[in-house]
Amino acid sequence: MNDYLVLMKSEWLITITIFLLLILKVRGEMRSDRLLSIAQVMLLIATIVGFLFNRYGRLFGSMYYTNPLIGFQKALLTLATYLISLLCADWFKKTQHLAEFFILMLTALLGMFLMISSGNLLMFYLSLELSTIPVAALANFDLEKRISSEAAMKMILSSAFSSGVLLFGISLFYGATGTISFSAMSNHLSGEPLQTLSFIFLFTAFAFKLSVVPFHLWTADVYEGSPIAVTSFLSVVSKSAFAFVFLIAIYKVFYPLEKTWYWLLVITSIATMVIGNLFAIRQQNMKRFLAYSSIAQVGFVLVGASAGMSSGTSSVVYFMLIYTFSNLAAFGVVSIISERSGKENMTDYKGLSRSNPFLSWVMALALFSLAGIPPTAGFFGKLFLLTAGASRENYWFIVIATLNMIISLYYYLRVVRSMFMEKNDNPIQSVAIERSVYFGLILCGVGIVVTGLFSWLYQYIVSLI
Amino acid sequence: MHPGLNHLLFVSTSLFFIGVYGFFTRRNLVTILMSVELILNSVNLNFIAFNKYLWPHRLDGAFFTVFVIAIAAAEAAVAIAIIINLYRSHQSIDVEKAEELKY
Amino acid sequence: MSGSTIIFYLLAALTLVSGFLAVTSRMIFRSAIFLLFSLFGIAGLYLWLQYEFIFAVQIVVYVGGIAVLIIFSIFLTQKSGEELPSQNRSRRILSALAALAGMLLILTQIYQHNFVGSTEKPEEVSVARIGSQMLDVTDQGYALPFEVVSMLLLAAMIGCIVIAMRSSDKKQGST
Amino acid sequence: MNLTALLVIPLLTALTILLLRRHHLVKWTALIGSIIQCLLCFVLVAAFRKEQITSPSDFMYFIQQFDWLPAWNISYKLGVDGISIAMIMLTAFVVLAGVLVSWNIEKMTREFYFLLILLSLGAHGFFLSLDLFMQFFFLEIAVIPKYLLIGIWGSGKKEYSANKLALMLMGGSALVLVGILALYFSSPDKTFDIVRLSEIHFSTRTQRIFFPFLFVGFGIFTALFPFHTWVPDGHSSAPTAGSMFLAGISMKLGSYGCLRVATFLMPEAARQYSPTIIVLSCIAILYGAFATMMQKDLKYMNAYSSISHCGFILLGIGMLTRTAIIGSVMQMVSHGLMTALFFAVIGMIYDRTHTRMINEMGGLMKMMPMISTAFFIAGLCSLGLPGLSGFAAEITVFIGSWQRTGLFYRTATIIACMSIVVTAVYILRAISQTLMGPLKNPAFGNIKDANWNERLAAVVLIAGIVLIGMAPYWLSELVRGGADIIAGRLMSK
Amino acid sequence: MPNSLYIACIPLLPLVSFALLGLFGTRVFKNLSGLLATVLLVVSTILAIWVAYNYFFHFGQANGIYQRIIAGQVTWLRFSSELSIDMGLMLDPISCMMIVVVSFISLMVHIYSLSYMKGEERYPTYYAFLSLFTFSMLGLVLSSNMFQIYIFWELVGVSSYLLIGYYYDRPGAVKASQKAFIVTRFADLGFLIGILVLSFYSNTLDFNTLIERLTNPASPGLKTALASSFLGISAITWGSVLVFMGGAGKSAMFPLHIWLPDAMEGPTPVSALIHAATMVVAGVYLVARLFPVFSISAPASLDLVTFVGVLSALLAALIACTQTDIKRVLAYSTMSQIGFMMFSLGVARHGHEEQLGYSASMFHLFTHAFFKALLFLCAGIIIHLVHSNEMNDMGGIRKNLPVTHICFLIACLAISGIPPFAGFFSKEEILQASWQRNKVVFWIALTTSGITAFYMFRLYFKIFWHKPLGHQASHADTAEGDTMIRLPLVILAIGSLLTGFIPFGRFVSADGTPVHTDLNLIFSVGPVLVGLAGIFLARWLYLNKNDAPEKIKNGTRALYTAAYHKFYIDEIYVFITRRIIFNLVGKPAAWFDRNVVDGLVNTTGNTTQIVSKKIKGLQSGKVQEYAIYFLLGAGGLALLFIYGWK
Repeated sequence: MNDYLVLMKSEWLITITIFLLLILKVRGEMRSDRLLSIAQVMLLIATIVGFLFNRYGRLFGSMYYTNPLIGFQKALLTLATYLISLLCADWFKKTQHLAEFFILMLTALLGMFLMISSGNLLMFYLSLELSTIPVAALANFDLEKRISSEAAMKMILSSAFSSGVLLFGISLFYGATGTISFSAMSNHLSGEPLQTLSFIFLFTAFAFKLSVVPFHLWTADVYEGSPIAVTSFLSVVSKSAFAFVFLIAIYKVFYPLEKTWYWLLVITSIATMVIGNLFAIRQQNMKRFLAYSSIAQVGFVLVGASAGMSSGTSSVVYFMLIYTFSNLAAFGVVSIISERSGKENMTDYKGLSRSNPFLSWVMALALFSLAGIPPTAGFFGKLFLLTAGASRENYWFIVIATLNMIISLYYYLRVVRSMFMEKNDNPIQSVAIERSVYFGLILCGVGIVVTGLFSWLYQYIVSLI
Repeated sequence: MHPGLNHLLFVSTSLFFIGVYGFFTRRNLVTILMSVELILNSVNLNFIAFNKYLWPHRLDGAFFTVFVIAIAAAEAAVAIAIIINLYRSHQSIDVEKAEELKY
Repeated sequence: MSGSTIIFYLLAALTLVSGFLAVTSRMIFRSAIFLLFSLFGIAGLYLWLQYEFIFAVQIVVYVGGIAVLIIFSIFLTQKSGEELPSQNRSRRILSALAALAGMLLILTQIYQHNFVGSTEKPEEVSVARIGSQMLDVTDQGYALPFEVVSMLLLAAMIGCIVIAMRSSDKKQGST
Repeated sequence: MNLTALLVIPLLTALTILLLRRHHLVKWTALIGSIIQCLLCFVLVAAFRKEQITSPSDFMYFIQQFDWLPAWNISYKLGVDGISIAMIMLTAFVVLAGVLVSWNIEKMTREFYFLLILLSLGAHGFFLSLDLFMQFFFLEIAVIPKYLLIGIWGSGKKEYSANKLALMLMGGSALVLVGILALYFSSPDKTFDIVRLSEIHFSTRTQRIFFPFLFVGFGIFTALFPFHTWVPDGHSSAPTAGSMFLAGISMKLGSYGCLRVATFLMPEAARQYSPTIIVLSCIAILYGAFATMMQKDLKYMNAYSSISHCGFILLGIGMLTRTAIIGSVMQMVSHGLMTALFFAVIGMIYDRTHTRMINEMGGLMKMMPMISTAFFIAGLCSLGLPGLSGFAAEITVFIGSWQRTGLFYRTATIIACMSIVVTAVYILRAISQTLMGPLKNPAFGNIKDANWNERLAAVVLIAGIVLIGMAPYWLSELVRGGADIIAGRLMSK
Repeated sequence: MPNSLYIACIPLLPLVSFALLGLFGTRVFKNLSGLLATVLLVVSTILAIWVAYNYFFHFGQANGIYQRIIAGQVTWLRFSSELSIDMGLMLDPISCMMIVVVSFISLMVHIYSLSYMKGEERYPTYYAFLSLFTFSMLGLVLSSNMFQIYIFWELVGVSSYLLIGYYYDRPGAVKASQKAFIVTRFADLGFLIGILVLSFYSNTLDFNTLIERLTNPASPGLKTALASSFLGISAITWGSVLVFMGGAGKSAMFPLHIWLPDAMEGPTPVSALIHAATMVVAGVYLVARLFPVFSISAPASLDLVTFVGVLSALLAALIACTQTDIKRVLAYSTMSQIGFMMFSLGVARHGHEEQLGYSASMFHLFTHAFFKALLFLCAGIIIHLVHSNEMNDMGGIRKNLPVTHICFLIACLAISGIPPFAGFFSKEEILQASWQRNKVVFWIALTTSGITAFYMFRLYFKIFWHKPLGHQASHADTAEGDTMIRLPLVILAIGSLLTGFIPFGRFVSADGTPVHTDLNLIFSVGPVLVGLAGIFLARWLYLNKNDAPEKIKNGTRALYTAAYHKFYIDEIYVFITRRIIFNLVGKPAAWFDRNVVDGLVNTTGNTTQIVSKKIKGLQSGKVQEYAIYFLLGAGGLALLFIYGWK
């Protein structure tokens, strides 16, 4: 029984939080900032606890299993959610449905926990839906905005379609192998065409969630239309969780199909980087811009993932951690600006460095990290991905990836340029930054700088594998 | 010829692509949702068929079906809520009317 | 041709034809009804395969729940009797081609594949057994998925409430 | 001597600057930091000479090593030889001068100095590190501050230039990265350590494929033809200190990399590609010089002349003889100092006249003899006047190049030599049109000569130029040891 | 042998004065600058004379042969174990002769300038540059190393540049300085490559070793150098010719002479020092320095030297006849005289019998320094008086400038080769040497010396006689100034009178052994007569104003016009530089860079943008299309991996 408590500690904490919020909500009249701080505190606790006492274990007849790395990843996801709860405080305070929002978001988080711990396809599918459907509802939480419901609609339909394809793939797998358990399945994989087919169907589900080209098309629309907290959640937490599961899937379950997935990764990764970059180049809306940038980032993640077990896992997990800090910092700034001034366009950011130097520098730092510029952590993250990818000695692939890095630098610099170098007759006024937001941004900034330079973190991840 | 696995698979696959076709071509959001239901049903049929004909020693397929049905219900509920909300803001549930987000 | 074969073909035909009509009919209400038929057809197939429990779930959840929900939402959002606008032709052709191609691909793969089933003794399918497995936490138990689904349903419910029941004091309309 | 100190000083300076609020404190911090760094460099030279006596044939001196990322075999490894010491000295000098020249920056002073010192940190780190990964890290550190310096404090079409510079340099470093990774994975024990890598003989195929990556990648930093177009735009748009840094140090990062990484680690490929390198650098030398002749903007002129001068560096590397390599390193130092001085002077002139167009000036010598003298010295150094550093460096390259026998190499050397005439043409043209002749614009009649800070900056750089020019012996002997090892490896197989 | 420190002081003292004046001149020394420089130079000169005296009479000889002595050497830059630039002091007959000439003439100019340049705004700078020049020139002549000579060669060039452009606000001066530098730089390119060639085969840069290795037929370097050829010419000849190119540039030999007349834009004392007496003979000195290599290993290159020398002498003389700017006339005459020195070297050969030309050339160099410097210094005084360089603005000023007049006359007689003036002796030897070797050269030389006499006296008569003094100056005016100005004139005039009697051949010869130069009176009759003829022709034409010159001018229209326009050589150069280098090379290069290379970079960027715009339709906003892409993507990948990826 102790196992159920310790191994599932993250899940328990999140569930408790969900129900706590639910009860508080049902009992009524609690001020939303109180609710928010409760949620923040609970998330902080969950984060801290998440990093501790991680060990191996299987529960529910191997449907659930965990190990230190999985525990670590869960803690990272919680951390990201915690950061979101800090950074988007402006928006949270405005919304009427704060408790519901957190309930849904935490449910999705719970879904992700279960997903990365899942031991068979059923659990995987269920938790995938658990992590998707609430988010689709969340996307609609800007109830007054047309684009919010459009985004939610696009998301739920796309994901329904995607899960249809996924299910079809799972059913074929089931037919071909007679099992839905991961550990049993890998013994049955032989690379027959039907298995390849079903693997590709399965892959599309990951690809869809990770926004891999050509399964990415929902991403930008949903990111743009959703409330910024949801966008952050989708682009950071959800992506990170799915990337992680994807790694487990290809390394542990589908390892026999290595030849297939390697080339699948190469192809889709190139497509993703190229298309993501090409679209990002011409975006004006910051959220949309970050959406495409995150698509392109996924391309790089796939480069790292193509490496294989040890270096692939470590580099991807490490990168996702850095990506969390960087992307959240960027989204945090966008969120403040958009909540306070209603402006989301890149042209509005012109001259931002004059009126809001702090925000501008945080933004610049975040973008540099996303672009992979030292000494920010993004440099290390990206470099390890590329190094891992290069371990296959397939260098033209790396060349393409690095070329794409340059394109991506171009558009990240575009933002920096408008903030620092261009003049604006009607600049965004100096905005007041809330304490929690400030704290969140500082946390992200420190994360961006420190994660890279201090190597023990990476070493720690390596040691977990 | 007694119908076997292949027949059932034919039915399910056809149903799947009928759903897909519907998903691609219907303009009304509710009908798109209906297509999704068809897709999910076809998958369920697959599971049951495989369970029955190939792997009857365990009930994995059947359980999968049960859970898929449950998920489908939840998904449909959320989808319909979103559709209704969309209807409120757009005064229409034509999918082509909700194309503000693009490029 | 045995009776069971005939029943199978009838059920299959019902499922496919009404499914096809459900996605092509221009009248939305009819569409919904065809969907219902198609779902019935599927349920029938479950019964034909002797999965009574699944049959029951299918009838309860789909026919009793989802279909009603859909019809309900049609009432909410549509004036009945109105013809649905049709999708442009090129899209229809493209979709049909894509769907056909996909079907061809999958069917080819399925038929080329040599399915090898298990030779073990089949497990009996009784409601009691399903019930006990559902709440079991051991190797064959499905307690965790069960809990997951319940969480999901809870979340879906909350989500639906927030989204669909927009507080009435707010001005309706678009921004 | 603990080499980490050379990194700690700029780092501390940068961090201190970040914490300070008052502008003049920032300036003084930067100045003091760079002076300390300069002094430290002298200490380093002294220690090096002493060490060299006791163990004359070491590859690297004062090696320091800690594990940084054991998972990838990445270590924090520092070490110097004569070549890197020369480059470090150069960096310290140019940064000191740059800090002095920028004394009057009003806009975002703190950020400006922070970035400037960050740049110097990058350069120092690059020259010090013996681990390819670390080197790459520092190489990239030096890119973005440049972008910001140009974009925020620059002039002209600064956004375009800044972008172009950042993208092209990142492109270069992307190629470098691929090359480095290839070396890493081709090495039997998966190492980034230059010392270890230099003991490995890579297969011919590996060398042939990846040498261009490294060489072109670093070459972009050094304005290798035809990847040089960032140079004119970048230099001309940058603020004075930025241009000084760009031309003075940043371009040397590339050439140092070409030498230390590309050529040294892949000697076989270097021999194979030597004709290509030579052709490209000859084109750069002459073509750059001719293009310079037609420039109307002083900064453009100097930028193009940098292309031409950096051609000598690459030519020296491409010729692969020991003397040529020594010459090439000397040219790095010399060009660094000279071009920094040039840009500093151009900046001073611009501050006073608010124009950089050559044809709008004239007769400025009367108003500002001090600045004019500095201009003269920079110009004369540029055209290779004996007694100033340019001459010794170029001559060494020529002599070294001439040691490669064969019509092709001879022709290349002669072509390179021809540039001394063209250089004379454009330098004299610039001098005569800006400084000499009658005063063209009466508004320039009451401009003032250099301030104390400008004067000091010029003196620092001129001291370097004259010191090397008068006694090139110590510089050539300083780098000889390192060059010997590189050349030995090039000749060995 | 004197302590090498003393020898080193000869060039270093001017360097000290340059450094002092350059750093503190305008602040500290101001009007004392001249005095400081002069005093230091006096010491230097005394040292030089003392060293030279000691060399010639005490320690220079071993077994009756003058040796090349390295008095001191410091490594300046090392290329390899063999090749290094060593800064050294080499004493041999010609370097000893040169240090005397340079320091002495320089001293004269220093003294002259004390009052001549007084009141100039940049007086300290002037002396600083002058000191720099003196240092460089002394360093040049004392060089023991091939590269050392190149280094000082360049320094001399730059100090010449600085001094020509001394009046930097005069556009003409600026242009001239630029031209001088660039043309000589072009020549130095040849010199540099020549050094590379020679040093490669000899594997040394040291003069002694180099000459030894490249003249000894047994040495491997020479063998390979002779064996390897390019365009059918042996490497050693190429090397020599290229080195000569450098010399020709500095010595203003055809066709690299175009800078010299323009260089007269500089202050007149500078012209006297640099562009008449010392720097311009550096080319001759260079050839003399490497004479063994030229004559033993690459005799063909000496033929080139002869040819260029003769041609320059003749052309310059012809041009000089038509010029009206007195400094330009003097400049062309300088060029012509250097031509004499050059071909004299060219007709000489290493070896006891045939080395007369060598000694003659050096002798002429020596004497020429005196009378040409004198001419220029006189011209300076004249110009001060008339405030013009134009011959036509002058006339009849002998009353105003009595001392100058006498001095000028002496110098003219010297240059015309009239005994017993110095020029007579040296020119006589040259003619003798060429007579011995090549009759064609002799006849041309003879003609040229006649023309020389003619244009010099044309100058003399037009300045001092010809017509009464114009309105520029009244009779009472005298510009001769104080003793400081007159003193150098007198000293130099005495020099022009007496130096001819030095038995030069005894001291200076190609191989160090004395050369006996019997003054062959019978042989001398012809040249002297020719000279006198020239003088009388000039007297006939220019003593008084008449229309004879006009008639002659019209009679020889084509030749006159061509000569007047300096045979259009300047125009050819302008054509080449402007049209070809600037328009056909420079502009296209700049254009190519901005449009093609840069254009490619920009195109890459733009293409990306365009592609990005083109594919935006992919994201149409229609969720169903997204699903179609989804299915197609999945299907495509499936097909690829099932059928395409075996």
